Amino acid sequence: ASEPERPLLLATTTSTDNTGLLDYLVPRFTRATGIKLKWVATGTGKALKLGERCDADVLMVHAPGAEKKFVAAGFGINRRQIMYNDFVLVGPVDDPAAIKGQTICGALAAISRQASIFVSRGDNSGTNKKELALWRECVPDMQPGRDWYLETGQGMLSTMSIAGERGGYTLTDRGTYIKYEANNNGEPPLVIMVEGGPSLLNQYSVIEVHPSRCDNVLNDAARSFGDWLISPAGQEAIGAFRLLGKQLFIPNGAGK
Amino acid sequence: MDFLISGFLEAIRLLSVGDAETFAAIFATIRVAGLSMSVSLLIGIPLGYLLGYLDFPGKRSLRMVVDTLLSLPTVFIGLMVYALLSNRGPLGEMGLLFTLTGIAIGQAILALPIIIALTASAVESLDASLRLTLMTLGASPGRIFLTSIREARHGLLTAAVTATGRVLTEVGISMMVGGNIKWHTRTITTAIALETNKGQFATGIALGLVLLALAFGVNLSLSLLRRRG
Amino acid sequence: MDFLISGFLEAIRLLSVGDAETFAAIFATIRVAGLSMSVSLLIGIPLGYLLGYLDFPGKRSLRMVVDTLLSLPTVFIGLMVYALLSNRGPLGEMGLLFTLTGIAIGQAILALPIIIALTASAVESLDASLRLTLMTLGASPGRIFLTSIREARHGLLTAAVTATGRVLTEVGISMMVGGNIKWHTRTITTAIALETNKGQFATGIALGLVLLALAFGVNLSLSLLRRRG
Amino acid sequence: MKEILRLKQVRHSYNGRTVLTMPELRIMSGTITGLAGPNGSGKSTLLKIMALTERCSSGTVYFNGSAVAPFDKQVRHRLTLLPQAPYLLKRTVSDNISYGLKIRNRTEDITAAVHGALELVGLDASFSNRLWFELSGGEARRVALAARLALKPACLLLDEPTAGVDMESARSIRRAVLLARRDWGTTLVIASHHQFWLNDICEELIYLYNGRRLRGSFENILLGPWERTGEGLVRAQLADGQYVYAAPPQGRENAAVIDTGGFAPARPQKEPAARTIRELRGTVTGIFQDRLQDAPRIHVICGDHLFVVAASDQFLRDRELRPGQQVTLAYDPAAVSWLPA
Amino acid sequence: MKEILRLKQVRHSYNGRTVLTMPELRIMSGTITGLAGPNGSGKSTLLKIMALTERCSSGTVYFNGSAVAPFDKQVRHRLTLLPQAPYLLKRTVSDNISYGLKIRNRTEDITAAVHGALELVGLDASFSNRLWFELSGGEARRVALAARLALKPACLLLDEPTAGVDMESARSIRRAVLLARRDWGTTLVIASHHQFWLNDICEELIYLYNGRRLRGSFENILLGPWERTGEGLVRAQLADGQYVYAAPPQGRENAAVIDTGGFAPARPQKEPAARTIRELRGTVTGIFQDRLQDAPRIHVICGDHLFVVAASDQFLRDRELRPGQQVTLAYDPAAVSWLPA
Ligand SMILES: Nc1ncnc2c1ncn2[C@@H]1O[C@H](COP(=O)(O)OP(=O)(O)OP(=O)(O)O)[C@@H](O)[C@H]1O
Ligand SMILES: Nc1ncnc2c1ncn2[C@@H]1O[C@H](COP(=O)(O)OP(=O)(O)OP(=O)(O)O)[C@@H](O)[C@H]1O
Ligand SMILES: [Mg+2]
Ligand SMILES: [Mg+2]
Repeated sequence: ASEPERPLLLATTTSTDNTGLLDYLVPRFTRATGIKLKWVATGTGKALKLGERCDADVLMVHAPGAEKKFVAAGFGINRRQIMYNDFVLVGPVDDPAAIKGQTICGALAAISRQASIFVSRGDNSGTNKKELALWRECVPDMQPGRDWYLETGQGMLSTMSIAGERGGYTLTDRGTYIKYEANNNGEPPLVIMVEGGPSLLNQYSVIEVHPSRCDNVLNDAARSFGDWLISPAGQEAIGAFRLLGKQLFIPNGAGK
Repeated sequence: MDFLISGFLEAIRLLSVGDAETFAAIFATIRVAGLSMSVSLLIGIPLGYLLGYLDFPGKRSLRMVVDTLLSLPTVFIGLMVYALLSNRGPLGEMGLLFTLTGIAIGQAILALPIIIALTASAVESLDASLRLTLMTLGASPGRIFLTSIREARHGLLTAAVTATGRVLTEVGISMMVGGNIKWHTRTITTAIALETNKGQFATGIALGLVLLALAFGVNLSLSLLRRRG
Repeated sequence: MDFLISGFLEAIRLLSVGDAETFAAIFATIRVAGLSMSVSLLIGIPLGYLLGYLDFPGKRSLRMVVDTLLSLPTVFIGLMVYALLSNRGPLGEMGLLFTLTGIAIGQAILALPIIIALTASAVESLDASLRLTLMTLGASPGRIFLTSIREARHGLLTAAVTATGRVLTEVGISMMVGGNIKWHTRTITTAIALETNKGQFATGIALGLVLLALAFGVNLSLSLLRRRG
Repeated sequence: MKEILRLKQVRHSYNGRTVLTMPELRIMSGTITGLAGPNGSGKSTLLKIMALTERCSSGTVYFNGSAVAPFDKQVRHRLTLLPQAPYLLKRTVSDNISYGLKIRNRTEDITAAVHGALELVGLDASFSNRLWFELSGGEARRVALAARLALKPACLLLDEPTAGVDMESARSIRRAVLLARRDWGTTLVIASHHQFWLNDICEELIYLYNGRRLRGSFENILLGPWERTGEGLVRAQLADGQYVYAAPPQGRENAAVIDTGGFAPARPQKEPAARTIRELRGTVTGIFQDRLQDAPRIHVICGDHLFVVAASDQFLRDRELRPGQQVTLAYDPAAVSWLPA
Repeated sequence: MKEILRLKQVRHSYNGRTVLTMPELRIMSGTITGLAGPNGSGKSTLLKIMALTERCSSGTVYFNGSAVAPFDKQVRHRLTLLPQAPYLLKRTVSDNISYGLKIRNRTEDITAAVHGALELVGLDASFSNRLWFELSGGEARRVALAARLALKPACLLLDEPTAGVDMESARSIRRAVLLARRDWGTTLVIASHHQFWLNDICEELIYLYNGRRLRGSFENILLGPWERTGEGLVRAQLADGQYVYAAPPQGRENAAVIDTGGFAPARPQKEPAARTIRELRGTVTGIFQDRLQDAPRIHVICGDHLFVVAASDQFLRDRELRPGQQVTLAYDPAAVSWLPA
């Protein structure tokens, strides 16, 4: 491959940036391949939009449905799964809807039945999409009431603090929750209510922006980034990443 | 450029169809900006007048402090007001977090330095003989204030318009203190930020145009006021 | 309130230790604000002067348009500049997306209405006999411009300070056009937004204080200028 | 003698109110022209139009024979006006005086020029470092005048140069004006309410009234209110109860004027006056030489109205005349003329 | 007669430069006091201190016997000043005139009060709807004066009320001032450079020079430059080459004054003049009645300097005197006095 004249540009979701994963991975990638990389961390929706408009070379996102559409529309190629973590349902310590330990569907049903406050990100992010899918699956006839179903349109941490202040439940990825816990000095107003189970998996993938649509993109380097992520070295690095001593992402690259 | 055009069409649609979410955001914006501007004008004009009118030691330094406060980042103000109003904060009892009133407090803090600095500047640019003339006509200090303000009305209007622009377009405070909660504390700017983050650029543009239309309405009314005065 | 205090301590630490990331953001902020302010002053002062000085039909409407543009939301400007600079946009070839120059273009658009409106207002509040006096002394229209600007220097300084405050504190444009890329286009405000998003409120406060310190430095230099003039 | 300034068919209005109507006006090079008339008669407006700082609503201004407009490059550096309310730049006195010189790139020896100009208006060189607000009213006015004199203009228009200026300085200004004309060939047009000062200095006097030029003398204007008398005359009462009579106006004119030459000493009572002749009693307050006409004038107060009376042969023969004395003036009401409304 | 205003040990300085030193000044109720003196002599400063719009650097101002300070409620509505450069509010003429009335809650029949005040300064009632900028210089000044007259103040201080005002209106203002004193008992202090107008109206004249009050006459000030002569005198040259002689000053004084009464007609040449007596030749330009002294004055121009000469018996005996005539004045250089520097 010819030496790229500019750094590779990655558009990614805030969670990979906020947790520090990229700060950890990117130097290793550069060391391994000699490719320099810059990233823009935004919501999944905007990251996909940047890819669609040829303003990024490669994407790292976690919204499988939207990703498939993106690829199907011809905006991207070579979508590859790289890792996952999981979602947890968190809520106030006093658990007003008494959902602790229930299945995810039971918990959501209880919340909607009792109109306990539920705080949604409402921002089309991967987490938001997951949450909406869960509601559709578990409570198909759910009518989001204006008083108990709050949409914040903000990032995960802000959404959690709003839930904390309001005494509501919310769905979050585990990584962000660990940060939240740490930010609150180990005494968080919200604690984990529901966790585990296949329906709470949070899958991250890498997608290359379609080189024939966008002649300016650095597809070779983008390909190398994806290759490295699913290579044993990359996968091992992901598995070794720790936030506050806890593992956040489970590598499952080269899966498909 | 595609999304600019579709944004424009979308703006017309949102306003003509009377889109409920949009109008909720418009009303929230008007209420919160109205509140914050009233408070900051009420406090800022007298303070700005004193800063421009009086001569006292340390005036120059005070002026510089005000000028520096023009650079208060909104997120910073948002954080401070959040710290005050949060359940764990000193004013948590009042339950103002995630309310329009809470946002207005932050916005008033944002607008205040603008009003003070521009009022002081407008008062300073008044003719030096105005004060002498009013004193000779028997005006009390309070009356001199009122009349000077009226003589400086064009400058003050500019101050108000500038501060209104600042308040209408700020995002940080509304996000942080208001929480951007749909139907409750979502203002036009937080909605724009959300839509943009979602990648809905056209809707973001549309909402931006809605905000500009709102600002135009405000300025139209102020301009009629200016014509009268 | 705890994070306010720790934020303050953190600010001192960041500045004294010479934290590399913080200083990168400070330099980015200075470069981009310097560029955008130079451009907007260079364009805005003459335009504002003409708006305040000339009498022409439609002046009032033009004034209102400028006033309305004071309410241009930063995200909106960000979107528009993005549309221009994006690889899919008309100026994509120039490769200005995710660069400081790109941000500066957007910030200049943000500052321009402020400079124009406040310059016009400062020029209007000049003594009516100034123009007559300069004409009688043989000044050309260009010279009248230069001298009027100098006579209105206090008002113009306020305009510059206000616009600088706006530019230093904006987030929307820097985020959208700059991309908040660490070491490259991360400015103090986008860093604050990021830290706040991460829940690192103390760091957010610290960076806010850093920005205020920067603004104070700018105003201190301007104030020395004001003293001289 | 060349014509330096000419106005042709000039009219000027503010918001539709016409305040100046000047079908023709010529100013000859090297002359000193006075401009007199009551407040609001259009003196300042006329000067501003001649100085090309205001564009007249209609008509043409010629400078050295060619039609000119505001900012005309030809004129800009040769003609200057001292406005009625001049503005001082927010700088030092010296900066104010040298401003025009710097514009003209006459930057050699600015200090000497500034000191010279200050001296012309009777101010000490120490004033040059004062700031604009560190001046008394009259000092500020004199600084503004100095800024014009420093330019040594070909044409200098002065709008009340002596208002608020002390007597000694008014004399300095007179000297400066005469010097400018002598040494630089400057043409001057000067508006002033200081009748003495103005008559003393100018060679021609233009009298404005309601925006129009009047010919003849104008010192004795009577404003009414007028009432009709049985004899087909109108009359206005003075403060001491006496009446001034006049033949009725043709239209709606309200202001009448008695020519300074229209008075004579009243005949001794035994000689019956012609039926038409009327008399006024008053006190002489002064006798002085009118420099412009080079003839003596007598000031007589009747009631509290001051009449200026040309000291005709008959009057001069009456050598008893001295200030404080009572006199009786005779005039013909038919000779009273009316001013355009 | 009660004392209404009193200044005691008043000094005022701007940035350390002392511009007024007034150990004692009393204004009696119901009097009209004139304030004269060259530009920068401190007239406006004195008026501003008396009007309590400026706090004097040291000393005390008493109003009706009690020490007062700016914004004193007692005084605020009873005393008013017409500043030298009054400001018109950006409203109509009527709003400007009624402003003070509204402050005082005298809101009954504002229109009549406005029209009355306009009439006092010789302006038509139609002016009341004009905007502040739709006025000529003299009209604006008269509006500002009307705004003060409308208040019917107990004490009215006027700083050059007639500057830029036409002669007819200056007479209206004189009438208005006299009426204010007669009808409202107003006490007046008036600064003016219109010597005639001022002498005509005031009962006492305070003459300021370099911030100090001078006693005696002051019309004939000579500014130098002075040079020493062999005879132990100093002399200053006039424009026509003549010299004025004086005994040398004690200190560094620069301005000398010859009393109006210090001149006599020169003796016929055959009679040798006393060794000390010097002579000046000049032209009589006028003979006037000085209202304040109620005595005649002769104006004589020597070079371009105007001397005001008290018409003593000797002068009056010389009945030949009339304007345009040459005269020779005699004076004693030892009697020339020096003004404080
Ligand atoms: N800007 C203006 N707008 C409207 N009317 C004006 C304006 N300036 C002057 N006028 C009017 O025009 C007329 C002439 O004014 P001008 O200033 O020429 O008079 P003037 O002879 O100079 O008087 P003065 O002796 O008081 O200076 C007056 O009636 C005045 O009221
Ligand atoms: N604001 C000021 N700052 C500094 N010096 C001043 C200020 N105002 C006046 N002066 C000075 O104070 C002295 C007295 O000024 P003042 O205005 O009292 O004089 P005046 O007698 O009214 O003169 P005029 O006849 O010119 O009006 C002058 O030397 C003047 O230069
Ligand atoms: Mg005039
Ligand atoms: Mg004065």
